[in-house]
Amino acid sequence: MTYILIIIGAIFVNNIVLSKFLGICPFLGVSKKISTAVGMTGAVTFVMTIATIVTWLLQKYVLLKFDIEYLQTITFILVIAALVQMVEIVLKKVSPPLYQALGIFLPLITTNCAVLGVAILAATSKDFGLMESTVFAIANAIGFGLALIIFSGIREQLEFSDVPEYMKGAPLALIVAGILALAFMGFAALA
Amino acid sequence: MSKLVISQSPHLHTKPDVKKLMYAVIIALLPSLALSLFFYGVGALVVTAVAVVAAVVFEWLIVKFILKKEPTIWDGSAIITGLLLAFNVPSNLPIWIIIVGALVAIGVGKLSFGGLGQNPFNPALVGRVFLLISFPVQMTSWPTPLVNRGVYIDAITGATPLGVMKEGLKNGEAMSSIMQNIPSHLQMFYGQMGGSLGEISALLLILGGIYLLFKKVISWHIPGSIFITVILISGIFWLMNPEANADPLFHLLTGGIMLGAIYMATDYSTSPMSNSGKIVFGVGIGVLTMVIRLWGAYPEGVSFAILIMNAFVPIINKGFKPKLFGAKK
Amino acid sequence: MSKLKILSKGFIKENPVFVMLLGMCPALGTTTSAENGIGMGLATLFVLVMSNIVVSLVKNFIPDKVRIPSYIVIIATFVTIVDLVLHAYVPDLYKALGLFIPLIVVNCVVLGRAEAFASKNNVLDSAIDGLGMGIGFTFALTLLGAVREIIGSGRVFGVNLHLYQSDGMLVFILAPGAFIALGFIIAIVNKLSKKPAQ
Amino acid sequence: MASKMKSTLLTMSLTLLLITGIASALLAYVYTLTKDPITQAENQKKEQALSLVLPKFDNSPLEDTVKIASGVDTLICYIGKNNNEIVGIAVESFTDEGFSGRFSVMVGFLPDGTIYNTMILEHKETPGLGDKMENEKSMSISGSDTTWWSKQFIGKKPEFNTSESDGKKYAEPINIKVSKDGGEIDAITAATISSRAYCNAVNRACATYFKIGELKGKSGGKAHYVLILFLALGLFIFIFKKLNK
Amino acid sequence: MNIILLSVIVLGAIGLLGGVILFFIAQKFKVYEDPKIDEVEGILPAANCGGCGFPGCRNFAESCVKAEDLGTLFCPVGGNETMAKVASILGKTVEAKDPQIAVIRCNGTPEYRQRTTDYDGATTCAMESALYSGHTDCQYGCLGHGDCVDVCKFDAIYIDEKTLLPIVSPENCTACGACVDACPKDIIELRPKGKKDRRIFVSCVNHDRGGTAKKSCQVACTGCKSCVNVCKFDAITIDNFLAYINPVACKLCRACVTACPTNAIWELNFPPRKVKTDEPKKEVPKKEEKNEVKAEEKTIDLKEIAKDSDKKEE
Amino acid sequence: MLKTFPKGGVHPPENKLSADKKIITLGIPEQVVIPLQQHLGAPNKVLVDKKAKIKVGQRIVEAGGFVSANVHSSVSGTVLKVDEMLDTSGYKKLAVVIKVEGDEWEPTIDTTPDIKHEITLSAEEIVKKASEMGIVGLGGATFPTHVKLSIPKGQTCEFLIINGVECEPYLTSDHRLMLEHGEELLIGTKIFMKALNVTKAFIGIENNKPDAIEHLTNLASKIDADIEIVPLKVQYPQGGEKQLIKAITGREVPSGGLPIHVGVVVQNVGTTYAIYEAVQKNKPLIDRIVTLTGKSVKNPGNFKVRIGTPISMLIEEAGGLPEDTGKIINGGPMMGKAIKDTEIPVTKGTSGILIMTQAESKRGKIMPCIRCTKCVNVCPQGLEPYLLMSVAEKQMWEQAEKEHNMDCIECGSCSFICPSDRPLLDYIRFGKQNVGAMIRARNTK
Ligand SMILES: Cc1cc2nc3c(=O)[nH]c(=O)nc-3n(C[C@H](O)[C@H](O)[C@H](O)COP(=O)(O)O)c2cc1C
Ligand SMILES: Cc1cc2nc3c(=O)[nH]c(=O)nc-3n(C[C@H](O)[C@H](O)[C@H](O)COP(=O)(O)O)c2cc1C
Ligand SMILES: Cc1cc2nc3c(=O)[nH]c(=O)nc-3n(C[C@H](O)[C@H](O)[C@H](O)COP(=O)(O)O)c2cc1C
Ligand SMILES: Cc1cc2nc3c(=O)[nH]c(=O)nc-3n(C[C@H](O)[C@H](O)[C@H](O)CO)c2cc1C
Ligand code: SF4
Ligand code: SF4
Ligand code: SF4
Ligand code: SF4
Ligand code: FES
Repeated sequence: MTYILIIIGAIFVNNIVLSKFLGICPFLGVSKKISTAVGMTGAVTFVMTIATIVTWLLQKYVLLKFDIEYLQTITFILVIAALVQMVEIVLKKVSPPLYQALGIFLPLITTNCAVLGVAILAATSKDFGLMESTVFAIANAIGFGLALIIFSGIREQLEFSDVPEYMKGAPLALIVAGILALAFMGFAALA
Repeated sequence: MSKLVISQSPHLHTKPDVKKLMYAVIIALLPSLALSLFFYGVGALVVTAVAVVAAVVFEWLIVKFILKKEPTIWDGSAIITGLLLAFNVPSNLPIWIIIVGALVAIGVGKLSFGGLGQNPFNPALVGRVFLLISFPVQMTSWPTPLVNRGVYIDAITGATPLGVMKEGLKNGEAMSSIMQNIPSHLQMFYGQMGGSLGEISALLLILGGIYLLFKKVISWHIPGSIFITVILISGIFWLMNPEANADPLFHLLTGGIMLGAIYMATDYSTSPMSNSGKIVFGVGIGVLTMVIRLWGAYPEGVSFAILIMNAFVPIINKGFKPKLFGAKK
Repeated sequence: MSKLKILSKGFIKENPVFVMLLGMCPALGTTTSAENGIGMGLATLFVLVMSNIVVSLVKNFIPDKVRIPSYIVIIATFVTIVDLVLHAYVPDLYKALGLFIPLIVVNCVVLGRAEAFASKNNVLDSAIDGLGMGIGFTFALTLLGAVREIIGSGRVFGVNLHLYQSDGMLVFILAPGAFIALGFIIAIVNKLSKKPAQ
Repeated sequence: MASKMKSTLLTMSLTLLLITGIASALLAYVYTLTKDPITQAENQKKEQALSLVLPKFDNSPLEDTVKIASGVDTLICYIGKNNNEIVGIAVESFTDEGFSGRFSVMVGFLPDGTIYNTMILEHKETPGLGDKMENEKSMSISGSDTTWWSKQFIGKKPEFNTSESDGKKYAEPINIKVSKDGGEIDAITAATISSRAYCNAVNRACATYFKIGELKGKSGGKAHYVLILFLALGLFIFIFKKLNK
Repeated sequence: MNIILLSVIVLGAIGLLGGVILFFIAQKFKVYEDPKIDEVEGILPAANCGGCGFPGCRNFAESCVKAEDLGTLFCPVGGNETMAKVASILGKTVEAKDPQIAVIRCNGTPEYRQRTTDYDGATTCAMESALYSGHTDCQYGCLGHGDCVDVCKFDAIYIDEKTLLPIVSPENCTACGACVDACPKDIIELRPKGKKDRRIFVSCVNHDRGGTAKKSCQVACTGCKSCVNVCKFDAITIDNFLAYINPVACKLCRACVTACPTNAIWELNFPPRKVKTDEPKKEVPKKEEKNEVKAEEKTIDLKEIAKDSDKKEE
Repeated sequence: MLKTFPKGGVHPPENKLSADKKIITLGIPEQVVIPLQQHLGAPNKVLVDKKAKIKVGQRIVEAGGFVSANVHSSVSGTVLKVDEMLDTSGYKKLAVVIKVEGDEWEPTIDTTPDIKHEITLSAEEIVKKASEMGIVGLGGATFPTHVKLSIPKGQTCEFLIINGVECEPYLTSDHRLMLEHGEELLIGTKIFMKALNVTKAFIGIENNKPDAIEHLTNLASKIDADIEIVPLKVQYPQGGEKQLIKAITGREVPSGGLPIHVGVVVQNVGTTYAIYEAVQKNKPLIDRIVTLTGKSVKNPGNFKVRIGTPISMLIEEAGGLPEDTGKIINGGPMMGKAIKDTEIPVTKGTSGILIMTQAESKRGKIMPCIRCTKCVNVCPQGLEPYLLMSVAEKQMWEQAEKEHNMDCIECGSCSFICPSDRPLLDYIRFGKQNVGAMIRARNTK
């Protein structure tokens, strides 16, 4: 598998949010402003990449070695939780503005299924070595970011429009996501 | 003397209102519609009529009974949505599917967002792509022009030139042999080929486009940049290997490029505000269309390309502003 | 709060999917049919109840800083149990739910309830809360699954309703339909739940 | 101290240790309980497939396998026997040319090389489109009813055009192709991609199957030997399992 | 058994490792934050209304913790109770402040104040007043588009349909002052709630000379000094043809209310007077010419409406 | 190709109904109301008391600072009162009310009709004169002219541009002035050139006034100064000074900058005539030319009016207030201000009075923005009006500032063109006020 295919596949064809349904909570929650969306993308990229690398190593050198693959879920999530908390602590110190902007959503990365989902997908894929997994993780993070940023742009614009009362917020966000998913189906079979 | 009115300047306003702009678009589309009626017969008539009526009726019902606002059907935008939806489907599409398409276009694509001008995605295309993915069989069987004009659903069908090409290339055929199964460029130019009922005649669509340009309803930026991008990309591939790639003119004349570029990418609500933004938007549509045509699963990608670029419009609007007078360099 | 209230609030008023917008991923990803919806709902319900019980049991012994990791381990344990059991005894459902079973771990509903309710209430209330939320979640998933299945293929729970002559509206089985269907369901829930207040 | 533990290094690590310890112990216990049912469940589908694509057999082909390399791929072949006589060989084949993702098919051959039957093991094609080639509903795998699609393959005998085989990964039979490509198989409407992919997987199986034939021809005795060995092994395992229960 | 042991060891090791690493990172990247900030923030009403003059409750909490003394800091929403709690956390003292409430100082209903032009523009007070003095001849009066209503976070103010003037509901108003800032005509004032919620104030801000004022609005304060003359407590001053009642000096004797010839002075929450019991609190403008009788009749309903709304306030 | 500014602009129907009506000198009213503040800048001090007797041209209000302007009495008579009177701002402001008695002028003023060609005053004296005589810009902004003539240190003026564009529909006062007082105008131009120490001046005139272009070109050729008449394309807002400078010199006044930053000073033709009168005839700014027009007006025309004359008198002169009047506008239809009452006085800034019928005064129904980009395309300042409006509606002032709403010149092209009849400029103004206040608060901090 070439890296290009992994990248195109993860970003466009099987976009993690729009076609795999992972990470919907932050997608709906942190997408009201472009600036926070960008911050969130950064945080997710960071956590997702490191988490995938660590869990891949864990899977290969511990779980598979001792034949205790069934502990996958629990070890992976532990690793991710610890990572997120680390990022949170470090960010609070290093960049307080970013910390404030991401606010409650940093801990939410723990409960962002995208991170765990990608880690599991990468670790269980037969064709992925460490390098492929890393690329896969980054590409998925970019796919997540792309969806999130496009989406936040649309939501910022919708702020100015006269949306029907009951459609405000989540319903409309979901419909926009639906139409986006519809549009992204055009990429079918590209990779 | 009654009470004086006090309001802010300016105290003058232009005549052309929203309605006039919309009706100009409808007028520009009429020649193409007439040609479709000639080529496809009753099918085109039924499909267009159903789409337009359904779009207008849904708009009226939803605005009146669900949104509880003043009905807005006479501004003409729903008519355009219906018309363009019809233009984007084969002329043998069953009535109930068209009605579903109109409901999705108006209900999901437009009124969910608050109606005229608020929708980020082109309603007609939302309806069209929704149908394409829901009913791939019905949406991809194209009646052959000039045959069986009296028949609606059971018209004889064939493939579009793009479909023939994609199929042929997949089987490793050479371009020159594929071209024998495809109408000549001249036929494609005036519109005798398989396809959605309104997209076939480049000639009439361009004429309508010139009318709109002349009336200042649209500007050249979006269609122009789409055409140039498509020509450039297809040209490069064609020059590299003319046996495995179609020529630029073929790409320009087939499929929905003309309809999409002139009438759908230019939709006000869903395109960027600045001229530079419009050009970026057009280039994006051109590139995505060609990517899907060359490598994707679908033979044609204009609809998807426009929808995807619609999604980028708010970001384009942020990044590409008109040049500020006296901007500091 | 009466036990009944704790139990019933998750159904509509604080429905995790429709109102609190939590656990959207499984809600969208596993509801290609009503059956799958129920399956996912029940799996989550089990995890919710069990983890709520355990969290409220051990809440006092856990230092604050490792609260979240500890809760996650507890939840992950139950998720893995569900995973193993489904794999062993209901392999078809296991296949259909796929990745989303391990992802129950990160379902915001589960951790959310552990954090917001179980870590502050007694065991019985926590169990009831988990049950209520779980039922609400299951209800939401089943409803969404049923809607998608009916519109998408004209069937529900494997019964052909003969809505369509041939195929249904494929979109609803696919990703875009999931989003759109859930969007409209939430809009309707909004409308219904806000009416009496006015 | 009354309600909450203080966060010190000691309490923190101790709590985590304790919780993970208990959790893992519990899990390991559940795992041991479910281990066998899981393998059984895993094999169930293959067993079903084998009984569909092979004529009646009395051995356990799951334990009676050979791995055959054909071109770049190595496929597993399951050997079905009745009264110790080979009644058919099932090849577990796959393709990556489906609409989305990998797509694996079990193809059963009679000893004379005609296809006995085919069955999909796993696919990710679009529900409602690509999955029509499977039985009406993807979930219920009841071996009996076969769709018109897979019926098309029954009794086909792959015909090779030997001159064309070079340059490809494996030799492609010329008749097992969708009619659009000049073969004898009618594609499913609007799912030509999936139909092609299916044919592709079957083709790969054919190529592999005929490799077995070649092997046989070259060193038949040894192969026989191997087969007997496998048989013995299978029997051994079978008895062992029975006893264990 | 083996697998159980193995699992315990592996997972335990991961857990332990994670815990230790986290602990050290937490130590290394520690950010000191006064825990009192969180404590104070917890007490505050979390309305984030800005009534205290800070962008949000947390900022206010920070300043409270930093401040030497709490003299200048006050959360109008939480009131004295909250400030007392804040003070006790911080070990500081606060003085109790008189609870305040917003009052509307315009009395000009459409009947008293004719519309003289048609305003055709955005229906916000700020935009109308930026364009011109307003659609009546009183350039000080309420424009009635409800900018004050829009900014109130507590649903404490609404526009009465008949009088087209805003009304404050005392049970909701927190005296955050948002409406005071929002009103382009400076009509709204924060005044002490008064004993038993009783308040007397001049419901007009018209600075025009008496005649001009009266011409533009029948119930305008003309600066005639009648009230000053009857007030025994020197609570009323007149500046620029407009009377102002100092709420501290005012002893709520109500003498001025009856003395005002244009009924510009309002009393709220008083029991009905003995003499003119059921009559509304003020007479209709007395010095009207005969042909204005119709207006008087209308006036009476209006008074009742005004009274009703007073009741609503209670 | 005629010169014009590069981007945006509209072309509303010109309706120059009074273009060939000669300037008529209007009689003196019985009472005048002279507002204290008739300029942009610091507030003034009154110099006269109630009952004071005054002459025409007597200074009655003193400038309250450097950026401020004196006001002189336009009539002779007795001061009735100094009181708050409604003026064109729509608010009551302090004004001197004078009862007219006779027409007795200050003796220093040269009231003869002769044209005085020789410029005897030095540059400094000219500036001082402009300040003394209360000259302010008559092109609309009423900015004190002496301030504009005092070039700050470190900056030099290279060109003078006289603004004879008069791009507002209906208005013709500048047009008539150029035709009837061309000679004085050129002398005024020379005075400005002397004061600013420049050798090159342009007079920009829109191409819809070919008679004025021809007339002035003729006169200029006979004069010993480098004054070039530049015909310009008819395009609103050609008269906006930034647009005019760009059209004539190709220079772009930087965002937030002044014309002098590109070495240009712009003066209106009315101001130029006023400076001629001030410098050569010692006459303060006490009257001006006002166009009274409107489709329903019986005799639209151009009138020379004393400052302080009630508008009602002008209206009477033009045939009375039409029955179906819906709106009275002080100024042109694009930038003018609707007024509340016909008793409002003519001030230095009144270039025209436009009377609109009820049908014309109604604004269209506001529809949602259809994002047609017309407003963006017509904005001469390169702004995005639709966005500025939305941002102002949501009161997002920081973002409004970021979107450069302070660069809006309030030309109204956007509101004019909008097919959805959106009140774009209303909201942009609102935004400018708030952002302006925000900036001021920030600067004083
Ligand atoms: C959402 C979606 C899913 C699709 N899934 C499949 C599929 O599973 N299998 C397939 O062969 N083609 C699939 N297609 C591809 C189209 O149906 C394509 O037009 C078709 O394969 C071409 O076949 P035809 O030549 O029979 O029309 C899918 C298309 C869409 C839009
Ligand atoms: C705040 C302010 C300061 C100004 N300062 C100067 C100045 O220092 N020098 C100058 O020549 N003009 C100055 N001007 C005048 C402007 O250049 C311009 O001529 C005036 O605002 C009228 O232009 P308008 O009618 O296009 O708005 C100033 C204007 C304003 C509003
Ligand atoms: C949109 C707009 C249009 C203007 N049109 C004219 C005009 O037609 N004629 C004119 O003399 N000034 C016009 N002005 C005023 C000029 O910008 C500038 O203030 C004036 O020419 C400076 O001269 P003054 O100080 O003598 O008034 C306009 C201003 C704006 C903002
Ligand atoms: C130039 C022009 C192009 C338009 N194109 C479309 C279109 O492609 N699809 C559509 O639904 N409506 C179109 N409309 C109508 C209208 O703008 C559309 O329904 C809006 O998106 C509704 O908000 C068009 C209108 C104009 C003026
Ligand atoms: S009425 Fe005014 S002071 Fe009272 S709460 Fe509302 S905004 Fe604040
Ligand atoms: S009180 Fe002020 S803000 Fe409120 S409606 Fe009246 S004018 Fe507007
Ligand atoms: S935004 Fe300002 S400068 Fe631009 S067109 Fe509108 S009024 Fe003119
Ligand atoms: S001109 Fe009007 S409708 Fe068009 S973009 Fe501007 S505001 Fe919107
Ligand atoms: S359920 Fe997926 S992110 Fe919340």
